[in-house]
Amino acid sequence: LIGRYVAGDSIVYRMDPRGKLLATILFILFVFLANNPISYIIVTIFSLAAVAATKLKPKIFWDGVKPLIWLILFTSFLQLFFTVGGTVYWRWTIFALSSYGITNAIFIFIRFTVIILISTVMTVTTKPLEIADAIEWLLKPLKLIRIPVDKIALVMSIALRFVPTLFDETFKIMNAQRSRGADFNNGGLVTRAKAITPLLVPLFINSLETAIDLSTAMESRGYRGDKGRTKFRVLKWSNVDFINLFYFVLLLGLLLVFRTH
Amino acid sequence: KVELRDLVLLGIIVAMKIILSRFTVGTIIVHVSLGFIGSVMLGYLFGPVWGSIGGGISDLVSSALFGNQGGFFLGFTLSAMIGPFIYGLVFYQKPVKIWRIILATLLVTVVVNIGLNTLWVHLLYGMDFRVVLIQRIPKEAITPWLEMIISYFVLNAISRVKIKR
Amino acid sequence: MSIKFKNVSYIYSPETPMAKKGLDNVSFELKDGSFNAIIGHTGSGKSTLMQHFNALIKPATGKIEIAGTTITPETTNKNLKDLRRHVSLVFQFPETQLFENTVLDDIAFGPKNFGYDNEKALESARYWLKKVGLSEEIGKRSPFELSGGQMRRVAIAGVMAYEPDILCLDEPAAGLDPEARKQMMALFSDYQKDGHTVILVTHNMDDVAKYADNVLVMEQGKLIKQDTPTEIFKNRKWLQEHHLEEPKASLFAAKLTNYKFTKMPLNINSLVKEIEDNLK
Amino acid sequence: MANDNIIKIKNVSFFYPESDAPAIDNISFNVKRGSWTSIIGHNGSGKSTIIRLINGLLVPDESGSPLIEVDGIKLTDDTVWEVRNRVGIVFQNPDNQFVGATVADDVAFGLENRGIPHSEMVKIVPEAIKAVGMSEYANSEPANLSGGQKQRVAIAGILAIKPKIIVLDEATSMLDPEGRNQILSIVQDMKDKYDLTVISITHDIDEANMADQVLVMNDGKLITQGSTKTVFSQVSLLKSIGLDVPFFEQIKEKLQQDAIKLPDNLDSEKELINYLCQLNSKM
Repeated sequence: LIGRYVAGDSIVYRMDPRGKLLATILFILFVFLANNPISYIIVTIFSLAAVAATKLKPKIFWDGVKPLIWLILFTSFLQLFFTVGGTVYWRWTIFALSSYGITNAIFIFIRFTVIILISTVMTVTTKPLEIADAIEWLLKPLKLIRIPVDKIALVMSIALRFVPTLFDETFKIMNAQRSRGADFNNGGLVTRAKAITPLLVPLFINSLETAIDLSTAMESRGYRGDKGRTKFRVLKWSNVDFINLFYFVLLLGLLLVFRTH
Repeated sequence: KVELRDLVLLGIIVAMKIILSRFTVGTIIVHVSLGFIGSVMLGYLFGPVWGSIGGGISDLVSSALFGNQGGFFLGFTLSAMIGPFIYGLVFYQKPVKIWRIILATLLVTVVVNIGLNTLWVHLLYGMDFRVVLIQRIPKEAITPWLEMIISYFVLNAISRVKIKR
Repeated sequence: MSIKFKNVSYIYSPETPMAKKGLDNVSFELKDGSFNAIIGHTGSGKSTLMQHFNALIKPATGKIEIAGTTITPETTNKNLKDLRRHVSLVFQFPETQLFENTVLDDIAFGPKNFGYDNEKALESARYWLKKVGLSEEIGKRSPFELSGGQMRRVAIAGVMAYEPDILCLDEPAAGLDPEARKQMMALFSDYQKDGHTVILVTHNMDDVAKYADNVLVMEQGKLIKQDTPTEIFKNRKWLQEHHLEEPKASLFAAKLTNYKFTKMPLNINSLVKEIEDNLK
Repeated sequence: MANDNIIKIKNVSFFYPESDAPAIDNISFNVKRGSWTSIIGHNGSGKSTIIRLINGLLVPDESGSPLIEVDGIKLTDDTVWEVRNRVGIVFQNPDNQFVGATVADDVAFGLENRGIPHSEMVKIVPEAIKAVGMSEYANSEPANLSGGQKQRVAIAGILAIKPKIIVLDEATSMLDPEGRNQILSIVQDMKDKYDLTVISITHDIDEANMADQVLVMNDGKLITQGSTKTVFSQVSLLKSIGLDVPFFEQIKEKLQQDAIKLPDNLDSEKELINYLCQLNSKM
């Protein structure tokens, strides 16, 4: 309905969301380390292996890359002319086409693609709810510096809960205003900017009412803050998660060995 | 008591920001994602502190739902926090004035959209800073003006809504 | 200039695993100036059907002729204003669509969009404010200060204020108390008698029996029956097979096992009269 | 037992801060343990306010020394959570009371708030979901449920905390007839099974007719109360404040207007039908 999660069954699906989130964040940081052809090949192999481990159709990943492909190509192309070094094939004022430029453009293309692939692996194999649980867990250390993590978690779960509901509401209000002759697609810029109000005010009022109703319902169901609360949903580490983390330690090791120092 | 209601409202406004960011307004040449309205509302309603927390949560939740362009890179989360922070500093508990709208929008454009976001892309993908700037500047030269107009209508509309009950 | 649906189908989320037929080869014709009811279960396609009337949803296949416009799968979102001026929709719980500073401005929003000048739009707004049973004083207030029932009236006035030829309503009286419900239904009935076409999506069979002269029954995206209320409610077995409710009067009549009814009573007055005839 | 009133309300009034007229105007009534009470009245008559006073979401005016007692506990700041343990409310809007991300999560919400250990929750939650016939939806998200199903989940969430009183605050008004009937039959079953006390706030006359006791509200005042028979036979009073009366009462009224004599003791649709059938066979 909303979101990128695709139902499936493979080792990646069975992993704990915390392990997957941690791995995704680490991977993005590790990619910073890649700086020569061998290290970029390692990174590419690792991310393709992760894609393969999901046992999902390649199309799902292609759908993740597709909307950005022109941006990636265009950016890589521009990059061609901004790197100077190695053999220079062509030069005009500040622009130059050099061998460094070409490798650099290819590196950027790879970075873009692997980062998108890895985050796609995360979002298609993990329910948003599980990702939110994992984020909450990652934020926990912030409690030490007195950041209200439990409140942040509450806000996060309510946001996640209400995205689909508000999405339907948005379309309903849009259609109601269209029926009354509102036009969201025509007219000058100011007219279009103004056309936001008939959509936004009802959404806002609706949000206020929902907040009142929901907080009333929560209180009458005994909610009194996070103190003394237990949790129904629990996450469990298992062997696959250790394998998963080991896999990323291996990646780190290989990158450290093979990158140019 | 009031606190719970405010937290719930914060969650719902964050959800609204995520939905708004899926819509754009404008013509083919100039268009702007409506997500910024969410940041304006967060700042206006909750101030710089809770507004920026809401902004950060909106980035995390929308990453959880859709995966983001930048993957799970905390730089963009920080960007998502600074926007509502600036709007919060300028708008929170103050009357809606045109100069405030111009000031806040320009600040967000320069600091977040041009400054931080260019920096993140530079860091994340290893691209030349100038390349990223060249791509961004044309868009960032036009959209703030459209955002100002929209912010004006939106802030006027929500500031006159009195919460009943 | 009747309303014609020819083999209209609609598919939700096409080309995905969740694809679902919203409408399945629906064809029918509605007469001008008639009062039509669309009944069926939640999820039967009633609301999907309704949104086709003013092209908020376009058919996947088939053709719709309505108010001088032809809607086909190729119809684009441009130039639909004229259609929507003549055919208007009131969604369930329409009070959620209010947004203006004052009640009067909100009612005038539609008329202004459809080309009324300011003066005329406000004049029409004042007229319909009164028609829906609200006082002039309320016109100056913020719609968000009103009670739920009053907000509902304002929202409905906002659609009637440009007098669409065809008025489609999705459960307009849901959640209202009985008195308000009666007034609301009487308003639509009067509107039809003034020469407009009314299309009512509802679960309330008493309203169907009382007001409609034509009933469409939807089930799983298909139109399974179109007839007068008398004919529809005559066949108790068929209704039960399709899990449809009956008007209170005919339900009551059915329990009077040793009574003979010349005609199935659909409202309380004819029920009482039939009982008295039996007792004579 | 003399003290068999599970709820006692005495001299309770309430003003909303910004309004000048009281939302609740000096109300007193009792609710018997294990009974079904309906509160009827048009929109804005104060029905929902009463419920919010009973579980301490609102606090009554000091003047007139009000008393609210639930299951023998006098409602004060200190006892409000104890009272809430005993009262479960199903609210009007199905979407706006669904807190959890899935059905099971939502049902667990009340248990989590009370610090129930995980090992117990995993037993209680499926049971409660099963009781409302939602087992196959245990992991569904609210966006994929109908309004009626969401309200069933709300009931499951209440059953999980084993309350003494279940309140339907216009809980069926946004549902279609099918959803409404399901909710009412579930509540009726649960009431019998767990000896619950039910309070239903409604303007659906058939729902009100399920009650042992009916309270009629108008402009914050309790204008009449009693059995369904005593209340619904006051046809003209109810009509004057814009309320419906059960269909069989309407038929009775019309038959009597047409000079057909009916005995006084026809208190239900069934009795009226039986009488009318007899009447016809005699002739």
